[in-house]
Amino acid sequence: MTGPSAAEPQDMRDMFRSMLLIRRFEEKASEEYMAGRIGGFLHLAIGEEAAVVGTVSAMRADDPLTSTYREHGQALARGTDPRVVMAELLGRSTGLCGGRGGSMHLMDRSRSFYGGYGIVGGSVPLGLGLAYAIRYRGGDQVSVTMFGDGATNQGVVAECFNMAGLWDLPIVFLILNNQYGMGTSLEHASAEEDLYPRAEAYGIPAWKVDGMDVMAVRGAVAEATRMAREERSPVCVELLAYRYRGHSMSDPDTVRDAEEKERWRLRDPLITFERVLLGEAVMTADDISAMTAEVEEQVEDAATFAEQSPEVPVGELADGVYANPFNDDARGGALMR
Amino acid sequence: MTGPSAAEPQDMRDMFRSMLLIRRFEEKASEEYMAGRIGGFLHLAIGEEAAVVGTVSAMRADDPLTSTYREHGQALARGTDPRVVMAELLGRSTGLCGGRGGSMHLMDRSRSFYGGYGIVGGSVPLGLGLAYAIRYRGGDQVSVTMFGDGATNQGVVAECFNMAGLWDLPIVFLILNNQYGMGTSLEHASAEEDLYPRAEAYGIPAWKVDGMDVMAVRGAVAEATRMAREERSPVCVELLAYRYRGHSMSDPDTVRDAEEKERWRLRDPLITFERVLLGEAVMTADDISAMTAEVEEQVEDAATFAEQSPEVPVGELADGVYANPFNDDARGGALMR
Amino acid sequence: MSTDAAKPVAYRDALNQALREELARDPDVFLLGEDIAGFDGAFKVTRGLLEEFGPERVVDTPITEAGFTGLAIGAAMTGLRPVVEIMTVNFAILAMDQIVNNAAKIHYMFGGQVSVPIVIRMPGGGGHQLSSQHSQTLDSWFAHVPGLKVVCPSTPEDAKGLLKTAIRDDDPVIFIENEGLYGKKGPVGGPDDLIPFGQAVVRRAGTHCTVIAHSRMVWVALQAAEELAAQGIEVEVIDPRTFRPLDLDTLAGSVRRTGHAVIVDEGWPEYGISAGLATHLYEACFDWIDAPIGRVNCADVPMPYAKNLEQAALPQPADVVAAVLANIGRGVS
Amino acid sequence: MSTDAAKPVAYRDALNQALREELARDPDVFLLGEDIAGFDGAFKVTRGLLEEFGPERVVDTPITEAGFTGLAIGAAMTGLRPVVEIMTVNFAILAMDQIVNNAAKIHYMFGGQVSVPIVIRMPGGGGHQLSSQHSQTLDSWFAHVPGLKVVCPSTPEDAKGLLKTAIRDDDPVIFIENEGLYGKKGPVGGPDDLIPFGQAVVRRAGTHCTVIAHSRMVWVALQAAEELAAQGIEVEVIDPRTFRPLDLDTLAGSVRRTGHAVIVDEGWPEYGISAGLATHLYEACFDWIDAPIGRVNCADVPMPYAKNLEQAALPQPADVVAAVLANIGRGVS
Ligand SMILES: Cc1ncc(C[n+]2csc(CCOP(=O)(O)OP(=O)(O)O)c2C)c(N)n1
Ligand SMILES: Cc1ncc(C[n+]2csc(CCOP(=O)(O)OP(=O)(O)O)c2C)c(N)n1
Ligand SMILES: [Mg+2]
Ligand SMILES: [Mg+2]
Repeated sequence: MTGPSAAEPQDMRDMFRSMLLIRRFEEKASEEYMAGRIGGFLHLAIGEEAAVVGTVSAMRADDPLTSTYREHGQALARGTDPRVVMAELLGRSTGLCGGRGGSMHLMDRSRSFYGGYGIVGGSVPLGLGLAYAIRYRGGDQVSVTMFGDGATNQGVVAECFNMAGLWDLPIVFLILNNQYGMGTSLEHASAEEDLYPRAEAYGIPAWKVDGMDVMAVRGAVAEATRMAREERSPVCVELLAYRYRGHSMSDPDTVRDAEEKERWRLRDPLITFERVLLGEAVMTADDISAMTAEVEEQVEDAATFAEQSPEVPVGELADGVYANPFNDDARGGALMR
Repeated sequence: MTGPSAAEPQDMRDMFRSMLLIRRFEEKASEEYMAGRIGGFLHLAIGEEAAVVGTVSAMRADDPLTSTYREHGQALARGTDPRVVMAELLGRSTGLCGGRGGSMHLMDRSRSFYGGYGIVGGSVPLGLGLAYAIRYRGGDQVSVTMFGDGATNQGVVAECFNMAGLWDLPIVFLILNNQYGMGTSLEHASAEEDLYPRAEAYGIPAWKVDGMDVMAVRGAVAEATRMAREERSPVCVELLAYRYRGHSMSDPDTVRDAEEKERWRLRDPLITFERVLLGEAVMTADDISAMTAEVEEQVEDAATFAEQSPEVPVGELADGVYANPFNDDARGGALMR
Repeated sequence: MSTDAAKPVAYRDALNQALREELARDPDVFLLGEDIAGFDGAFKVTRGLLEEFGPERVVDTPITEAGFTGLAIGAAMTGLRPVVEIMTVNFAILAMDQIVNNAAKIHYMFGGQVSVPIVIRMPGGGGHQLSSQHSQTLDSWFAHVPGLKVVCPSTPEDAKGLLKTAIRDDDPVIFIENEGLYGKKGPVGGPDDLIPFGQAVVRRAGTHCTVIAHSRMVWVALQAAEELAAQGIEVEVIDPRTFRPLDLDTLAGSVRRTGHAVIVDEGWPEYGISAGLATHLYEACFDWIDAPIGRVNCADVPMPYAKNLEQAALPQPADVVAAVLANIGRGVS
Repeated sequence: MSTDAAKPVAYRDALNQALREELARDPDVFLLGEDIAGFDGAFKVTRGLLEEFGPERVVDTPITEAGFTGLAIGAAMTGLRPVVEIMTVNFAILAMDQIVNNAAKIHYMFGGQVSVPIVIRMPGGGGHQLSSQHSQTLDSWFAHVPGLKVVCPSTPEDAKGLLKTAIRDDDPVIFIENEGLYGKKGPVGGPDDLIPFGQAVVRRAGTHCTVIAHSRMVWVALQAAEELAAQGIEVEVIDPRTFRPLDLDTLAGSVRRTGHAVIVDEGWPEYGISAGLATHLYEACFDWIDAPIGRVNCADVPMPYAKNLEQAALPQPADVVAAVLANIGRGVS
């Protein structure tokens, strides 16, 4: 295989680094949250690094990506500086979105990462619109939109399957099936265990992949983006995965049973991929230690940067509501109280 | 076959009468509309009588039915007096809904016809709720909800497929595929020509039937309601049909091509069923003439009744907004201007 | 101004001109909606545009308001300028999540990295016996939400000039037409006549009372003004045209002069446009007004089907006349 | 009143009591929503109810707000009394079509043949750094619509008593809680203590100015009242509790006595609750009020994430103090 899916040793090392960075970054974010420096919801993707990194590694840098609120990994995998991601989580003026978005709403347009969104299912039509724009402009990019098993039950996702199939839009629907939507299991929310056939009903090629195996994910997404790019067909890939933490930091995660969690822990994507790297002699144990140390330092630096960054000036509250602003209120424009 | 689908000669005569009544009633309604006595939208189901009557004839009288705005036929087939239906179309106080609903919003709760609704797709969850209520109460009725090919693209319909499959609700989803949503053909609106596989993706048994053949419709709906009633499984049946008039009276119907219309005219469900009745000697030509005359008289009587009915007193405008009303406004309660 | 400007043009055709001109001017503009291409639109606003610009730029969608509105928002994030037609505001309720949670928020919540230069056109209003699910006026729902711009043209000239401005604006614009206005004729501007947002216009000058009305209600107010003039009462009819931004100065200026105000609004009376405007005027003109501001609204009921009930529910010129007379302290003559 | 009535109970538990009691009382009552059964609800309002009443009466739904709200409306048409939990008002936008086009219309448009005895519970409000898609207060959208009843409890007692009334009411009731109130403790009534709709309550008596606040803003207003009292200013804090129906008499009665009013509303300022209330008060108390009614609202912006910005956007006691002082003509001390 050639193209982005052919994994050279260097690609594999980069992927591992990316997974490590996500893991360590989110562990650090969790500490920052416990320390009260991060507010709101903090949704960790720990356990889902293979799904995220496998996907991003198979995309072209100019392929637009959209995601849910569980998207720190997407930003990091796309190459956004961990400093500005962490600063956003802390709501600082140096943050990726100037402190307006927070954990759920990261966007790095310069890297074609078109954002994380908080309404379940609500980002999928945006991803479709990015695909629409590609076709409209005659580009050869592919829009990749990631969403959860729970989101797949939102009607708007079915609407998007239909439009994608109808208009042959260059989009990959990536269902990150971690088997739970908050505390509700797939089995309690979905009529069928397999979700990808929902896309097939609209003539969209679709299949399911082990989302804990980064190379399998990369391979599947590479094939999916190839089909979307070259055959101008929408594609749907379901990644079966598991999150190790609760839904968000405020979820004590008492619903899922311990035995189940343990079983999936054994398939930790970092551990299994490390095994592959060692087994295929892509990295040595020393390489891994060194890389881990580097990543940890990078994360510490990001946290320090964020913590030391200034708050957003309160006077800027009403700035940026409009791209073409107006001031129509005698008592002070948009900042009317 | 026993039960409602085993068509005795008397059943067949009743079905034919019902189809005739719908046809003549709607032709008369069209005249009333042209005369300016009916306002708003008037959606005729002329051409779709087999779908409507075949469905209703296979249902038990206590099986709840829901429909779209194109629902005169459903009310008539369920046995509602044509007089009060016509009076509703004319917005009179004797109308089925007291002149509040009009053509798009007929309901006859006494016959378990739970209404026609104007928001495309919006009635399907209501039909599901009726099924939910049946199961909740331990009843053995089956909810039948009819909607169009166009409606099938609304996300909420997919949401309902999922819940029906998840909870094994006693519902029959009847897609009345007349191949157009207003001026947009199925081909321009749907990724795939077949719509019923969308339900299959949720584990719902589904199939497609000739919607111009009243006996075929009756057979399919009988089997579908049987499965829903006895096997506690949701079912989806797609009826392929055609409407002979424009989308509503205000549509000049210039989009669909004449040759196509002609082709479907040859399959006029009244003509083809008449042929069956004569061929199987269920009715003679004289019987049919006599029945036609009776139906015509019934329709004329309905129109006369409606035209002679009083208008709704304007003073009643604000009555019936709430089942448990309140009057909280110094200037006259709900009728605040 | 083009030489055609004097020729009266129907509101629907004025919109059509705006769309045609902007499609021709900017290849990033495209149209999306149910039945807008082959069928020319439910109200025939897009007539002929498919032939002229082709199916890539004038696109029929499935009946899927949330999905195609969201799609257009996504496309707009890349700088395209989709103009979405939602058949009526009643169906826009299905797209409200996309409009409010996405379109209105994206520029702000991502720190300005992208804007959403989308226009969402739709008619509101009643009067055609379409009953309760098809006759709503929900202007205030949109006007409530920061991040949106809200435009409600009442004349062909405004329909054209404001739509052109909306298409060139970089923010999401909710462009609310009225089913009762599509046939209304009047002069229109040329290809370069843009009408800025945030400028109210005086439709008729007067001194006894200010009557504020928008969209179809402007015509109801003007008819009432004629009737009042016959009684020697001269009202000033002002059309705010846009609610975000709102030209409060012009409205308040007039009310300060007349000392009296009546608001005519096709929407429901509670927590809607009329209350929002009245509050601004009370705040801006507290020491000037001589009587509580009159409000003429749709009756606070789901719209009934029967013609007589519907007419009773909707604001009529006689209601405006009565409200003005009550406001300036004279009984109904 | 039960003997437990004196024991302080958290708002979330007061709601839980109401649900438990009504589930026990009436077999037609059932609960439906995302994560309400196994997970006890996102805000733990339904804790323990699955165990007590079983999965037929406490039902976890897929994430599909439009679908399950519509389902509940359909079930309600047969006389069942579903109580739907929508996780927050931000997601209710997805169900708005079902709520407004179906629930609010069905009784009227079918000539009274069926009613829709559904309760749709949801919290609104901000203050937890959830950013713009998760911090909205859309009370006015619902209150705008005839056919709905709209209830916004501010105390555990009201939460319980009003929810019980809502469940027994035959019309669709939108029951809007507040994310910031779930932990708030207070006394609650017993199983038979229903609180009728349409009765405002005086939370604190005073003479200098009437402060009208609902939901979480009641507590902001009461805190401001404390601070003002320290300066010798006694404000009367009134909580309307329900917006449909609205107890205008109580509100207007107070304003006529004090001659001054300030409205505190967590929603946006334009075309919202504060404007709707203010307009009613101007109309009812025109000759009594001595200054334009003050309004303290959420800033007219999508809610930002950063804590300092969010706090600046939301009404704070200091804002209320300033508004009252401005209203009664004294500078900030
Ligand atoms: C429309 C909507 N409903 C409910 C929620 C609350 N909510 C946030 S995340 C979530 C679960 C989503 O599950 P899934 O799609 O599987 O994604 P995951 O969190 O597992 O990554 C829910 C119900 C929401 N944000 N939006
Ligand atoms: C949500 C919504 N969008 C658009 C419309 C306008 N509209 C009314 S009927 C119709 C076509 C529906 O087609 P289909 O579902 O196939 O039913 P048919 O009219 O063919 O019976 C449309 C677009 C509507 N009523 N509701
Ligand atoms: Mg999940
Ligand atoms: Mg159709």
